[in-house]
Amino acid sequence: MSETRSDVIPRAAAGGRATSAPIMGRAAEPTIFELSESGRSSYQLRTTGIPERSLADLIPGDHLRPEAPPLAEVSERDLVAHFTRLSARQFSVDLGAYPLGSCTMKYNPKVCDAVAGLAGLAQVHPGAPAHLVQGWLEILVDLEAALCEITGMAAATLQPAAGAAGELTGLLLMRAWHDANGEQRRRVIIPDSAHGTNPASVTLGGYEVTTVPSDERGCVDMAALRSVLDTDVAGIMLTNPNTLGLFEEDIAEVAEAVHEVGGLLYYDGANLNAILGVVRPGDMGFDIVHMNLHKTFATPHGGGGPGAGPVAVSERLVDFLPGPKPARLDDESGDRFGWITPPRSIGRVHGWHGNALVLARALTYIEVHGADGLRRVAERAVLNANWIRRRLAGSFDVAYDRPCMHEVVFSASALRKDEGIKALDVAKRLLEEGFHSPTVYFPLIVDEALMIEPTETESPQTLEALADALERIVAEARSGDHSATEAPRTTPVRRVDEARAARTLVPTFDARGD
Amino acid sequence: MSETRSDVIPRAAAGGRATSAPIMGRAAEPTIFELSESGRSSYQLRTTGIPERSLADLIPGDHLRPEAPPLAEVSERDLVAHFTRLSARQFSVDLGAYPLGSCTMKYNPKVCDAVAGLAGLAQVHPGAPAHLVQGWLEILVDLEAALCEITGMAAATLQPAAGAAGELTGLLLMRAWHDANGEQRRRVIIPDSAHGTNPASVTLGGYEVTTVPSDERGCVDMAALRSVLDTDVAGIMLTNPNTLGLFEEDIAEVAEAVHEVGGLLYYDGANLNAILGVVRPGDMGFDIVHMNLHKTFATPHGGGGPGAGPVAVSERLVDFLPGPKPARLDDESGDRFGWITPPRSIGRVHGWHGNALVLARALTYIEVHGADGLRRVAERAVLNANWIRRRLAGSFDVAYDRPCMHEVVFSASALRKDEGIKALDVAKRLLEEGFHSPTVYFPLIVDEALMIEPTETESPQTLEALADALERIVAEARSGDHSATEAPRTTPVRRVDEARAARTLVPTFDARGD
Amino acid sequence: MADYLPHTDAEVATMLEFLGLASTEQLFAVVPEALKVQAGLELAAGQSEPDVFARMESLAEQNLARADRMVCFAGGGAYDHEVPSVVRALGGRSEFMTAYTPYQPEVAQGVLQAVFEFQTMAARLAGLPVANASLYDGASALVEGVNLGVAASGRPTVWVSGGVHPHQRAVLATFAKGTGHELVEVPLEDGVTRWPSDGGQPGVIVAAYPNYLGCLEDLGAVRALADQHGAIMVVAADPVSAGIVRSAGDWGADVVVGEGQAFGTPLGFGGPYLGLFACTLAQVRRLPGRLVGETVDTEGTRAYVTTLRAREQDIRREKATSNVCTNQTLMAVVAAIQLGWLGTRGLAEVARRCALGAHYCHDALVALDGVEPLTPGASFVREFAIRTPIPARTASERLAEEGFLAGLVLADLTGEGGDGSVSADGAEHGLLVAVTERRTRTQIDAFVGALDKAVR
Amino acid sequence: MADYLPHTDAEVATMLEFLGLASTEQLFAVVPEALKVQAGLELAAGQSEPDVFARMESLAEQNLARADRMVCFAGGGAYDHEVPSVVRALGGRSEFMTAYTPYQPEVAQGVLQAVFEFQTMAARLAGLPVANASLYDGASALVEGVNLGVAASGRPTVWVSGGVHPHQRAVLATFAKGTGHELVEVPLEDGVTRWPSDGGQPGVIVAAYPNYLGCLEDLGAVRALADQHGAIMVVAADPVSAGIVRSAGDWGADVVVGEGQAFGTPLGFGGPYLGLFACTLAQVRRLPGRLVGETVDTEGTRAYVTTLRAREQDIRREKATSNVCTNQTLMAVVAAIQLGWLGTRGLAEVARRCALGAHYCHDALVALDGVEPLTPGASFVREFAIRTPIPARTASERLAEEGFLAGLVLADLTGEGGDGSVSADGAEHGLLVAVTERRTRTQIDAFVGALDKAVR
Ligand SMILES: Cc1ncc(COP(=O)(O)O)c(C=O)c1O
Ligand SMILES: Cc1ncc(COP(=O)(O)O)c(C=O)c1O
Repeated sequence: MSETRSDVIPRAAAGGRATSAPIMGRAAEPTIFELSESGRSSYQLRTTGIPERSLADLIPGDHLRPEAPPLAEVSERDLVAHFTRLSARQFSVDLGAYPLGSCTMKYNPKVCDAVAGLAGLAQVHPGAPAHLVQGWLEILVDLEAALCEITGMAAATLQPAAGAAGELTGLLLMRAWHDANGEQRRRVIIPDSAHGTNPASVTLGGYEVTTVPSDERGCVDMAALRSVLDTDVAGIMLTNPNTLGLFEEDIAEVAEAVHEVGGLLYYDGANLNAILGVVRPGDMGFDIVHMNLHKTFATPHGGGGPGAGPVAVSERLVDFLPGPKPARLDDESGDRFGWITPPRSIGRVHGWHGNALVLARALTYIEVHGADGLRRVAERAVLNANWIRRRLAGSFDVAYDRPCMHEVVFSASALRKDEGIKALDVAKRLLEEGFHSPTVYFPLIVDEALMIEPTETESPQTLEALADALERIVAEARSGDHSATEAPRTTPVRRVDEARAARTLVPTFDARGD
Repeated sequence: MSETRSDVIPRAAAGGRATSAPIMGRAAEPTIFELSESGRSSYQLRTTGIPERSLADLIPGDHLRPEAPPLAEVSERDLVAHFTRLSARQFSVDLGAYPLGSCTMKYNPKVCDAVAGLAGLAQVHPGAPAHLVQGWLEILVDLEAALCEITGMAAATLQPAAGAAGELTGLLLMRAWHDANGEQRRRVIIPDSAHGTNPASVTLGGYEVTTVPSDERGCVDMAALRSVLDTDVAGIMLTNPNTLGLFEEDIAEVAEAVHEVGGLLYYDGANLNAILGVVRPGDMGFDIVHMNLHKTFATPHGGGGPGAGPVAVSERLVDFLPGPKPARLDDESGDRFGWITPPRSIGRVHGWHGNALVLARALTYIEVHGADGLRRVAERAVLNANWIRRRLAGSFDVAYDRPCMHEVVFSASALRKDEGIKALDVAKRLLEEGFHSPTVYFPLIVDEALMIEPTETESPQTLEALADALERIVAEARSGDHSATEAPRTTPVRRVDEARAARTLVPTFDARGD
Repeated sequence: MADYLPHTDAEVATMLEFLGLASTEQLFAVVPEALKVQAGLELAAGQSEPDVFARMESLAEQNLARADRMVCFAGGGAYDHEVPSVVRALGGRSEFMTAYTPYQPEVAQGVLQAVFEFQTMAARLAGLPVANASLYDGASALVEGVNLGVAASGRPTVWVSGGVHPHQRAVLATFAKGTGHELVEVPLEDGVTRWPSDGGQPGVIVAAYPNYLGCLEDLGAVRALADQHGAIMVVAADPVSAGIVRSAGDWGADVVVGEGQAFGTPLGFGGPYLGLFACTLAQVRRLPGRLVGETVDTEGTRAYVTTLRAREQDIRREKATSNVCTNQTLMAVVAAIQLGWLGTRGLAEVARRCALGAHYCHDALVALDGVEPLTPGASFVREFAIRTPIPARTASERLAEEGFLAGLVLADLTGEGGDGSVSADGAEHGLLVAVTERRTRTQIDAFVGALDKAVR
Repeated sequence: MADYLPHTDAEVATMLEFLGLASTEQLFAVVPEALKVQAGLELAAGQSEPDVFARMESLAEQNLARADRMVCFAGGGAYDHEVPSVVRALGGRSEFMTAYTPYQPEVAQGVLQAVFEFQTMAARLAGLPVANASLYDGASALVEGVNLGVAASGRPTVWVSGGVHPHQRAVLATFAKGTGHELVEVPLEDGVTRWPSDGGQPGVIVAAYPNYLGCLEDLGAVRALADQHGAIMVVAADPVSAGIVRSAGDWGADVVVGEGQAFGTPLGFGGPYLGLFACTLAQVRRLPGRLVGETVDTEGTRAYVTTLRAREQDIRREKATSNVCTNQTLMAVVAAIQLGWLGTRGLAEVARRCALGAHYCHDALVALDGVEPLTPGASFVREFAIRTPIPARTASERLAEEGFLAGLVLADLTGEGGDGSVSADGAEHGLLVAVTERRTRTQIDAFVGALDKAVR
């Protein structure tokens, strides 16, 4: 063979070889930098007819870089193959159930993508004058109104780009409120079950975190709460249903107690999907509410974002909302919609108007469902979670033995104690059964937590199969087969060495040792 | 566990379970009928406001069916998951190299999809009057002109929906020509290397096939050809380069000989990509040319179609072309484009105007490449094929030991004789190496044929990897490792039992035994 | 200079060197010099993608007959049905778009299974046990159906109802010149076929259901006629109407063909569309085109594969049942997705809404002064023909100015003189109006109002 | 009544029965009756998808400021760059769209590797060794950069150039109310920052490169100033300009932030965009947001995983480096694809074309009677400001009628009174004009002509 061997032996990797596509094999996919070959290219730009000039005539030499920044040089064919293969190495809701508790991985209607793709929405410059963007303003105004009705609040800002951004916005609203009242409060109360973004946001809001424990029913411990409440408390952040999937029944009492010391109530809306059309944060006594549109209103998560985290507030906080805000104008003669800035606005929290295309998706979702459909969403989400809870009660401990809302937290601690099979092993083993893993080790207060949120878009058949799979995993472990510790065995890569990644940090291709 | 067991045990399969997605597992995907659950649905229709009436008032009872025809009843979520998983079980050019000889699986630029998706093209009714479809007519007229220039012909019909339809159209043109000359010829000559559609089309064209053998150089045997040429011969169908990837050098002589007896020359353009801008069928002496736009001009194959098979003809056949035909009008005042029917048209060969959206893609491809780019396509296609040919000359016998054009035919007959490893085994084994298999057992005249068409869009690195893989397979077999007969082992299903499929025909879900 | 070629100049040089060639030109040494293109093709030089795309966009803008901008009452074999985003998203997945014919079933289960599901759905709608993997369009399916019928009956005489779409009859006539089939066109009377009581012995009888004028024909009579002559009964059936009317198979057809565009494929100026083909088990070995069957792999796992390949051209060559190779697989996959989306109730509901809308529109139109039904007394589902007091072409032009794609002018389909389906007067004054489930009452009322004005 | 819920009524009943519940209402038994929504939400009832889509389409039609219909010279942080079909097709793949944060790396190598590649590209453009997996937008990246700088320097005083985009300065100010950072705005003179020679001791110094008026600032001076004060140097850099100008990292920045919208993300009325964040290795443990690192699986196969998680809120809670959880991963994936498409030469060529176009446009505009450069003498790449003889808002309105999105009126960005970047007069008469590689000479000539008319 060697005599016919060419010396074309390539530096670059073979872009047309598909051993990394799971339909073909289990090899690693080369990086785009390894596929790169100097001199190759994909880009094509339009003909402009603009006269050529030397860059050196336009830009002073000390600013010009001597060489183009190195990226990768690949053909369009290899670009397509590379990213198509990468996509084939990625699980997604569109492939199957994704019962990640707290994250709400439901089916996202494709019509929302089509809306977000309309040129009349996607091609609009955010700095254009209001009279040229009346359609967009109407969408934003309508969405604000719908979100206020859903949450029982008076007005909202659509600027925050995700839940955590909404939290921080809410805390700054809290601060502005107290400032306006001439009060300097220093603490914000958070239950120990809270999502990590809550305490992190509190810090960025300039407050100190006071943690209150959960009681044996998984809810805020009222006595403990009362013991930390005083006039130094700016407010409390709650999720309801909380991150254990449990409804805080004493919410009215909590609200009263917090309000009594002059504090405000903040609602972390990550779990709003459980109560759509059933009960509203405003009616529970909350003053500030953020919503994760990417969870409740099914705008796809995009592998970790984008999201949108609008914040709605009660009447007394309306004047503090970020601005400028889209608004319906009374002015009969001119534009129907324009921008206003609330009189005591805390200012901008986003470079423009928020994640507008995500907002348009959410409005579409809301309008298709309507009042009736949103209520059904909550009903089915809660029905599915309770079904799973009951069905798996014999296999895992439920962290709290009471009906749940839209998600349920199990504990694998007995399994760990008896068989050495951890929540993580169960999670990895479940991948082999064709399901994404539940959330593990959250909330932190449950030992070996496995948090399942089936969501309303999964069918009873899927729930049954999921429950069967989990039962099978437990039974297998209990029968002495501990191979779950080696799972997953059917995925493109086996269990990934996270410790090594942190120990020997390789955050870019250029940091690679070899 | 059983005491908590519900009786929800579903009849339908679990739509959210992804064991069949290759990223998760290797299970079979249930059919949509198995995912179906009575009462479930996806469809949403617009509100029309049209008054309700009973169907029985509108349509006589003997026409009405008592029950809706059973399809499947699935949620949109399950629909998406099902077809997304099916897509994950499908190899495609976008995943990797697809060196199927004769089929020309090159990279298809995404811009062509975007063009075909333009509402101003995709949403146009084919029966609309000409003045409302001037853009479409211009596209078709421009494409016809470009195809004529590329092939060296005078005019073309864009109606045929694929290559085979083009062939039959061409044969009917041949017939119409002879008819017009008052001649009744009965035979069409085809080389033994021809694609199966050629003889099949000849039969449907009402002719008898006369096969001429190839000579030892893989080309039409001139002596044999002359021996069958007489005035009963309506014409000859040739592919050039032929299906062995070889250029018929004697083409001028062939043309002269056929023309001498009053026959016409038909060019099967499936291999046109090899000669773009290099040599034209018209200049070689052909009278009729079909093109497979889905091969040469990169309109994606769609898993087996759609394609488009325009037929171009020389001056003397112009009047016979199918009609109506889009045409530029001289009429200065009115529309710029309209429809004309050639005076002696053979009639329609398509329900409308051909596969219009495929035609628009092809024009886009042609305009991006231009004269210079199309020539480069041919150059690189031929360069790649010859490189592979030379590189693998030590591993397989080349069927014909001379430079090839855009594809090369190897023979695994030695491997079969020595090691029992057939072309089919090599093909299946190659899947494990991350490449789609070449065409096997075609052309029929080569024993254990392996026909590789790398196409111009694969890089030298990919060719090298492909060649390495094939060398490895041969070396493995030669070393006594015959496990290729068990290949493929990394694909969603293992080798498929084709015999059983034919023996126990199950052409629909309803024909299933179980 | 634009292309999609990966090779760098250095790579081309190295490859040529490996081949012992001094230049690219030498790759074509085998091509006789005299035949070569000398000065390059007379085509414009390559333009960049965005430039070409801009031109295509501007051409697209010049098409006014867009169903998204004009209100579409045009049908005649191509219909403006709902295609939801979900069907477009799934059908557009590149694995389906950029695959070839599933020659290696181990890596083509996606397309194979989707086609198997399509075949099942197509067969159920046809009311027959087998359907193939698609043909080019309704016209090509009809041609293949007739070819099968002639082969099965052994007799080349084909009686074709004048209710078969004129374009399909035209295509049939074109191809009959090759096959030598003798086509006998049987005229309509009041919109339905007047079958001859005697004369000749057809091997094949072809009817349409509903026919192209929208009228439901008596297929029972066709079956009886076929039985009488020992002929194969071929029906060109509308698969959407099959949501509410009896399937052609149920009426006794041996072969059911049809146009499947309505199932998720855009109007697209006439293509690519989807040829539907179903037949009885008795004819399965004469089936044209591809067929997917279920089987197992070596480990017993359920799998799909193209089967009965011995019918096909690549194996049987001149003796094949058909010359079709490339077909319309992607459209078949899309149809499976669209029918999956519609589901049992959805298809029936679409057909029902078409019928409601069409009758609502029909009744309002024929109530107009001077407007008459062209086929009085005939039953219809989604489409019907009216007679306008002025030439239909004029009416259509005026309606276009009001934003309506009025329907199809019969003369455009049959020629000015009419044919076995309509008279010369019917052709000139006939307008074929289709109403799909996408048409609202507001649109129909506006259309009727506009037509009223247009015909004065 | 429209939804996407699979459950049939029978299934709901069986499930309720399994739970021992008599009705759906009982699922919410735990919710106090008094709090419950009594008569249902006051929202319209559900409408079908096609109805809602039609409404959204009509709203979209009401947006006139579309870059596909008006010629866009607007920039100011959001640019009309080329996004080819191939990038849209790949970025739209549902595996990328509908995945969550890659918590299970074994089935998330697609997103993880794409983000790893994005990080590499972002770091190279910044001229720094580490980049994170994205933040919300340029503004949020800036806020996080300042937070890092304060934490690293231990000093809360932040000098912010008036050349930082006014919206970003506004966001900085909003969040500073929580963090207590003391922001000192340093005004511009003739378009570049006039850094104070003394006064106070900043922990962080923030500059923009080019600044929002398009001017290239002397970053060498900023580095010197930062060294003088022992401050962290944060630069908000335009990543497109980085195709031809020196990277901010090369100038010595400790942290480089930026808006990545230009890399494949549509204008989208301002979001979702892409926050870029890169820093030195010294600061990596203070990095906000997610970071993907390379590692291996148990079999030694190369694999990717989110790493240094101990910085993040879900583990460190109130001590986290940032509160960011959901970020803009999809945009980061799209940016990797777009930058892969552009490649080394493509990005440089885009930047070069921007510079050619912007200078061509600038020279023609300032040659007009009464039109003047707003920042004479400053160097620019893609964007520049002019002074129009009439109020810029009026000019912009008139140009809109001619089909041009004229650019941004400075008063709209800074407020009527101007700010540290422009005077009140500059705000009123200032027009910020951006020219991307998509603008042709014909368009620019027409724009210049139209502006000439508009300002008379
Ligand atoms: C309970 C809870 N709160 C807050 C958040 C933060 O929202 P985001 O990720 O949109 O910033 C999450 C997200 O997982 C959450 O589950
Ligand atoms: C040489 C040759 N001729 C004709 C054809 C038929 O073309 P089509 O499949 O478009 O009908 C093919 C297709 O594979 C071919 O390779």
